[in-house]
Amino acid sequence: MDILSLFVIVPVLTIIALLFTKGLKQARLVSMVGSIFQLGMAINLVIAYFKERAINDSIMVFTKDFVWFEQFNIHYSIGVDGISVALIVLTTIVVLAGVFISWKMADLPKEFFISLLVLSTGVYGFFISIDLFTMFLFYEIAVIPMYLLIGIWGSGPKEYSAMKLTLMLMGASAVLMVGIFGIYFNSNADGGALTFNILEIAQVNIPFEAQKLFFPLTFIGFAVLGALFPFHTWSPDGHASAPTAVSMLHAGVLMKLGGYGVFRVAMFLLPEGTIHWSWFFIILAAIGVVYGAFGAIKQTDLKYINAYASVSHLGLVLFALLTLNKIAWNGAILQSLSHGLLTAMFFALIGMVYGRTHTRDIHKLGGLMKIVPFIGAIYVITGMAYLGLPGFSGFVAEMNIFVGAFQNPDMFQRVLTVLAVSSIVVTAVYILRLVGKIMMGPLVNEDFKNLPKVTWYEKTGILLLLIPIVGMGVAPLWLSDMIMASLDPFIKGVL
Amino acid sequence: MIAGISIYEILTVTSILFFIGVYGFITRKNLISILMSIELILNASVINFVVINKYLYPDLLQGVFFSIFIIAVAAAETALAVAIIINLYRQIASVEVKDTETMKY
Amino acid sequence: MNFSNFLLMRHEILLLTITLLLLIGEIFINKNKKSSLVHLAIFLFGIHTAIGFFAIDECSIFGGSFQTNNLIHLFKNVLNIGVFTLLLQSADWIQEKIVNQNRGTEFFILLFTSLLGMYFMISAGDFLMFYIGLELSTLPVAALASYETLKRKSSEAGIKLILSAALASGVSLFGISLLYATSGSIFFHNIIEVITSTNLTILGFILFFAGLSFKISLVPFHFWTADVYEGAPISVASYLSVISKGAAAFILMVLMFTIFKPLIHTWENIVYIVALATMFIGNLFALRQQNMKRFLAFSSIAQAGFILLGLITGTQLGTATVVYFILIYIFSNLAAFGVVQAISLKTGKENMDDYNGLYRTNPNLSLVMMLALFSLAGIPPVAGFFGKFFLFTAAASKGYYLLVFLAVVNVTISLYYYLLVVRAMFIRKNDHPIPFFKNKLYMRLGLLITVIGILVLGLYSPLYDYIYELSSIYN
Amino acid sequence: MNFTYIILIPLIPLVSFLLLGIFNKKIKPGISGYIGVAGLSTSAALSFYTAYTYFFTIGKVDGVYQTFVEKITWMNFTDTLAIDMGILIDPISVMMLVVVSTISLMVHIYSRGYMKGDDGYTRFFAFLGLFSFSMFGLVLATNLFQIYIFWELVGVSSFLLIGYYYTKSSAVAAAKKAFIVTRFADLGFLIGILIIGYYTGTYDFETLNNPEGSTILNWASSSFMGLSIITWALILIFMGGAGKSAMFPLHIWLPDAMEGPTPVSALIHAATMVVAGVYLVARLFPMYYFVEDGFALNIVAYVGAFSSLFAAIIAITQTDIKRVLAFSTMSQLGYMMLALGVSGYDGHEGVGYMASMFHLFTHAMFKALLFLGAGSVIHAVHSNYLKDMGSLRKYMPITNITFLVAALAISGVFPLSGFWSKDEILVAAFEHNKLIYFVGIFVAGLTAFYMFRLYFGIFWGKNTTYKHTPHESPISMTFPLMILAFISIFSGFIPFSELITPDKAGFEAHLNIPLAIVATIIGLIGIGLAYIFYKKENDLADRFSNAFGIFYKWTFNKFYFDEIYLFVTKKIIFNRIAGPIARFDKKVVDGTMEGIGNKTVVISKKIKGIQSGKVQDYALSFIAGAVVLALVFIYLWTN
Repeated sequence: MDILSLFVIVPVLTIIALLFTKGLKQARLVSMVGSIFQLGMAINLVIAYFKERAINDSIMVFTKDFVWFEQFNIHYSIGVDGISVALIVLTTIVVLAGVFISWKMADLPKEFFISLLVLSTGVYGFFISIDLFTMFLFYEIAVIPMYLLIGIWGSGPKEYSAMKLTLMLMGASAVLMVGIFGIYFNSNADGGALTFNILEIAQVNIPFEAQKLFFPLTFIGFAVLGALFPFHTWSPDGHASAPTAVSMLHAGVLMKLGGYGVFRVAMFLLPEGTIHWSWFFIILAAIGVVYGAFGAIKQTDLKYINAYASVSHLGLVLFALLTLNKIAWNGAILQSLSHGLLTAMFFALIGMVYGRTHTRDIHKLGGLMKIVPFIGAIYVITGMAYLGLPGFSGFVAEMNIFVGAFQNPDMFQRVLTVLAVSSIVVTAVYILRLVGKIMMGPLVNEDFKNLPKVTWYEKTGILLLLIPIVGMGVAPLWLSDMIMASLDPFIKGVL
Repeated sequence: MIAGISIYEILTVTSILFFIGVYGFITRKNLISILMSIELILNASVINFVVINKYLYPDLLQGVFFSIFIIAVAAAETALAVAIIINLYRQIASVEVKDTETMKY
Repeated sequence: MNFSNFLLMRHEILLLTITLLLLIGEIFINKNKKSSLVHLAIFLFGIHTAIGFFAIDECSIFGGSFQTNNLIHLFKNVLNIGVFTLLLQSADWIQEKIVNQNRGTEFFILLFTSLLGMYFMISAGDFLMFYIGLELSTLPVAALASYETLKRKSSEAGIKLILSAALASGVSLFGISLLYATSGSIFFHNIIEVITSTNLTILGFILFFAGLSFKISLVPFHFWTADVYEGAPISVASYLSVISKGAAAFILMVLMFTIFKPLIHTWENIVYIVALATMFIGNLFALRQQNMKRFLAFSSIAQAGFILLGLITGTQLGTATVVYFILIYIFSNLAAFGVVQAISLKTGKENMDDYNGLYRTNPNLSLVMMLALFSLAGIPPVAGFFGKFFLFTAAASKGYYLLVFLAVVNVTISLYYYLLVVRAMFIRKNDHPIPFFKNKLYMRLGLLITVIGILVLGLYSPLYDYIYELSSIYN
Repeated sequence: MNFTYIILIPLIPLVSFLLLGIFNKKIKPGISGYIGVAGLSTSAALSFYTAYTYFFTIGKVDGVYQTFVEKITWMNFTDTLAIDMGILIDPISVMMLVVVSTISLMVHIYSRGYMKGDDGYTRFFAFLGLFSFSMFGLVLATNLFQIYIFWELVGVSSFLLIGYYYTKSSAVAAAKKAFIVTRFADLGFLIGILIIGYYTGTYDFETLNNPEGSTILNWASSSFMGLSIITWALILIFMGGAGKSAMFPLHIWLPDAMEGPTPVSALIHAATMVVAGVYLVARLFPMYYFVEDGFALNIVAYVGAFSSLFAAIIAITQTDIKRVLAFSTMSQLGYMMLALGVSGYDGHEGVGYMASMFHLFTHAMFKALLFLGAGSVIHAVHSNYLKDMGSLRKYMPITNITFLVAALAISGVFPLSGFWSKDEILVAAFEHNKLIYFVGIFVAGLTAFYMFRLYFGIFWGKNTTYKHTPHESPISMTFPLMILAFISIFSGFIPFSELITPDKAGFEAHLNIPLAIVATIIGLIGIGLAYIFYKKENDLADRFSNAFGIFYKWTFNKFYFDEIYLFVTKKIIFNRIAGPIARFDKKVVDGTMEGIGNKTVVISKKIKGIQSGKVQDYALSFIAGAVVLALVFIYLWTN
């Protein structure tokens, strides 16, 4: 069995195993084992990747290809490069952390974990696919469980949020689908056969007219999942209503599909379209960065704050991608990883706070540091990492983005870059406001005096996320090299 | 072949017949008379077949046979329709089309 | 022609025999044993279905008025499987509700007769055969629609169906007569040679098209659908929505790809318009339906609109995708109707609100329903996704990107109301949920078949390749 | 010469930080104190050793002090552009090592007494460790990005330490303010770095500062709005420095920062972190000096001068002793900036630079001393306010003496350290820019005045009656005081001009007698005035302040700068920007999406009438449909 397909098979097997479990204890045990196994596979994958990369300099390694629908030239064809490897590792970490965080899932635990794993299956599949069809397939597999996850286990206006999220993402995939068709039916521009295979299409020079037409469709189709302004409104509501683990997976992993898809499909396959349109979308992205940050300032619900922060940070990813610069791209990927971990961490913490105090309104919270110092300390650390403090992942990513974005002497882009850079101050504002409000200051509510201690599984989940955050921040070299090495094929197209 | 009458007149008549039938179908209040209008529509096409066969392609009798079949089927149709109408009548003691509107929207 | 040629009509003959057997049984078996006839009917039809799979060589007999080829043969098998599943699903209903009225056998007889009509319709070689098949398939269903004689709605449904059907066949007959006038023959193979795009043929075609659209329930010829589905017994609604719709769509496609090919520049536009109208109207109406049967009715209208996307191409690709989609659609819709059937049989409840909290009491049923709905909505990895994706691919292959886009927008809308049901079953709480109940063997079997179909049809690609290869004849 | 061991100087505090941070609860307070002190003393020892070896063992090689660099690549941008981590050894960094380690060690020792019994004792030492680590890293940075990284880290440790009493909302607010203001300044710093990185292709100090290097020679190559782009970069970078060093108008955080424990104020907000800005400018001095004929450098000078004056004036009226010291710090920092601003490069020209570093050194010592003294006073009387103090000399003699020493030093009284450094600064100013010189001399007077106002206010003045009689602080607190006092007295005799000059060559400094005399006289006048006003309890001061009236009021309220900032943040940012955006998001952006959905449903409700249930309507639409299609495709849409 090849190393990549395992990432689809193992979750599926876990799901099947889950079908036969009874009650919470078995369910969480099974899913924990499964997720740990996935993490192991991911680590193994990284090692194997470096080994393979040393001897193999093709764009994708570990490629496997099985014909699926011959008539359409649809293949189940998989492969990874540094980018996807990094994102897969991220996914495994977040999934495992999510399992730990939802250790006490009371209502329909079995179904919960199944949906969670279905989601992760979709994500893995998406990251390993190099065939547009399977990519799209896995994309939708990843999106649809969100409906149930939010709807059943969510809180607040969950039905509304779930429906909104699902419909907006599916609407996006409507646009995306047309884009994919456009690419597909132009993939024979050089007289070859029609194909969905990304690597093959990348060799084809799709006519400029087609690129101009289909780039926006493809881009928007994916970017909606990346919370591109003004299509981001699904995410705050979705996050706010979703249960903790789901918010973690969603903001931490699922939203990364957007950026990844934009990069891997829209920009990689339609380079001329990218150049032609980048000026427009980069404006949207830059707006998103600042807009999200300011939006976060005013919110009072912890999850909303974080959701808007995500809009801002993922806006940074799209922004970086559209600056069409290698360093910035590297930064974009790093940012995806870093934001994935950080925001997952944040949601985990919010979940822990909410689980204890039963409120997410920052005006009702305060002085928790004294009561639950662990949460407090981690909260501060995460906040600091989030606002790009050196020594944590966020800084590395942002610096790459800014330095990269600045490499383009074009005045217009400079201005946007400065705009984007200025968001770090705003970030500082809302993060400190948040931390100062809920963790520090006098204790606002006497009932908080005896909140339950932090449990081992919560700690495990948190540490799982914290370690890579610090790791990335302290020693970014190997990671950024791994990604950098994979960026060259993209460069060829765009620059 | 009727002397002095070209196919056009007849086709005109049948078309008129057809639309009379349609008009009847749309305006009648009574289910039975709607059935009758349907007969008109069918007959319009029956005549069509016969005439076309006779005027245009007299060597084969496809049209004629077709029309015979139509008549037969129409009979069956009517019978069935009437049966259903009677069944309805048993329940609501009416054959008014306006009484068949409980299901809508 | 010698006797062996008759064996080429094996399907038809067998089915007729079964029907006659049942008639005889109806006469001779005494009242309190009638329920055994149900088992017999299902058993016989099962055998018939099985036999259907034996290969049959392409032919055209009776001077070309009856023809068959592998694709048609395949499609008949598809219909068989569909009907068989349908029988399994409706068996309990008949056992419990109908047999005691001593009308159990009629159901099968009428159903089989109608199916026989379908056979003749899809393998018709001339308009006469086609017409007879059409009527033969329609009239028994009208009888079935008003089958629950004690229910007013049922009778209303019957009347609406028969009247609209009669009108439709009248109109299409008029169209056929015009085509006859232009081409001088009612035989397809003759018409193909002479037909050209003149006003009269176009008019004829449009009237004919309207007649068939009625059966496929395309907008604006669809109005009967919802009312009839609501009034008729669920099995009948299910039959209408899958079997008769599928067959009609199939034959429409065949005729358009063969004899009306010269008119393609006209009908592709017609199909374009009608497809959009159908999708939008169907979805918009489905949005706010409470009654599950009406809901499924409008959803099936929308689905018909999607079918047209494949139909618009007029190519081998189009043929293959359409057949493939119909196949998947049959299973998905049967599953949905099956669940509705089961629930309404046990509890008599047919409204969406009654489904609130269903998952917590009847998880399996809800899961089947969810699969079915996802398949209808086109969510991977269930079959519906593949069906839709390929249909859209077909449309896109002709460059109808806008149409595809609007279609996918419609998919999104449809997803909304499918999710409403999912929401009711999984998310909503209910003080008085439908209590847990266990289905009888037949129903379980029926649902199982559909589930297998939904799960396998998409992922198992050789099937599609096979269909594609068969459909080479229509391009 | 191998300096790799220097890496230990920052790492040891880091280790102690991690140790104390992670096992926060497990470690007994006493132990953690010892861990911190032990760690820091090691670092300090190493620093002294380094200083000794650097200046005296190695000394000058053909007339100049060498620069030693050891670095590793931390992250690659392009094959040329990369972030390195490493250590850079040259006169100023070594000097800073000494300063930081000395003060930090003193503060560590002091804190063991001062923080005794505080339940966050361990946490406190952990943070101190973190700070020391970051500060050392900053000092040793080899390139702009490294210095930025540690710049941020000192920022955050300052945030943590200011907010040390995190249950006090005022402390939290102050911490937030400090962090955000400096962060805002760092925005400029970062953009400056980006510009430099792009236009020079390197972040390396060596390359950038090389007077013959491409950066300095081709500064004119690209310009933006009339100025060289490099000048812009330098100005932006100075913005960062100004933020950290509390230059006007980014000074507002410093007074509030006094919410932190007093040792922290001594360490971070008097001696070390706040001078980072000065250090940064000094670090890039060649660029500032050469690029566009020191345009940026002039800005530095004027900003510095103004800040020092501004702060000195405010300091006069403050009643919270720590705030007085805070403004004094700001004023002195302005002094240093000013000195840098008026400095030249070669030989004796570089006196300003030298003086600035000199003053940095001496000021660190006596300002830390002042703070620690104030700390021990506060420790004794449990209040920050002058009104609660008076005639403390009876109760706490050591504090009294040391404080007096420091006060004299800062007032520039011969022969204490402050005298020498300040004198050099004035010399430099006098030689370059008379205006600035006068400002400087005036500020010197003010300094002397408010310092002794403070001194008399605390240790003499009215005979306050205390609830529980104050007593001298424990040895652990007084010992550092004495050490620092010692240094403050004698460090003036260190031959800085030999050691630290822009060209690293050193020169023969000679005392400029007339200027020195002027300065001393001014200082004495200040002291004298203070003596008259505050030595004995009298109402002269009040009458004066009443005489000044409105001006006094403005000064007392620090010219309402906090209010202005508050207005900007609260009214503008929050209500005028964030609020509308939030509403826009809900109403417009989200509204559109909502609208699409709702419209669909509305339409579906509107059109439900079509399905009328009348079989005849159905028939009508059926026929109509057929006919319309027919008409359309026969007559209109023919092809």
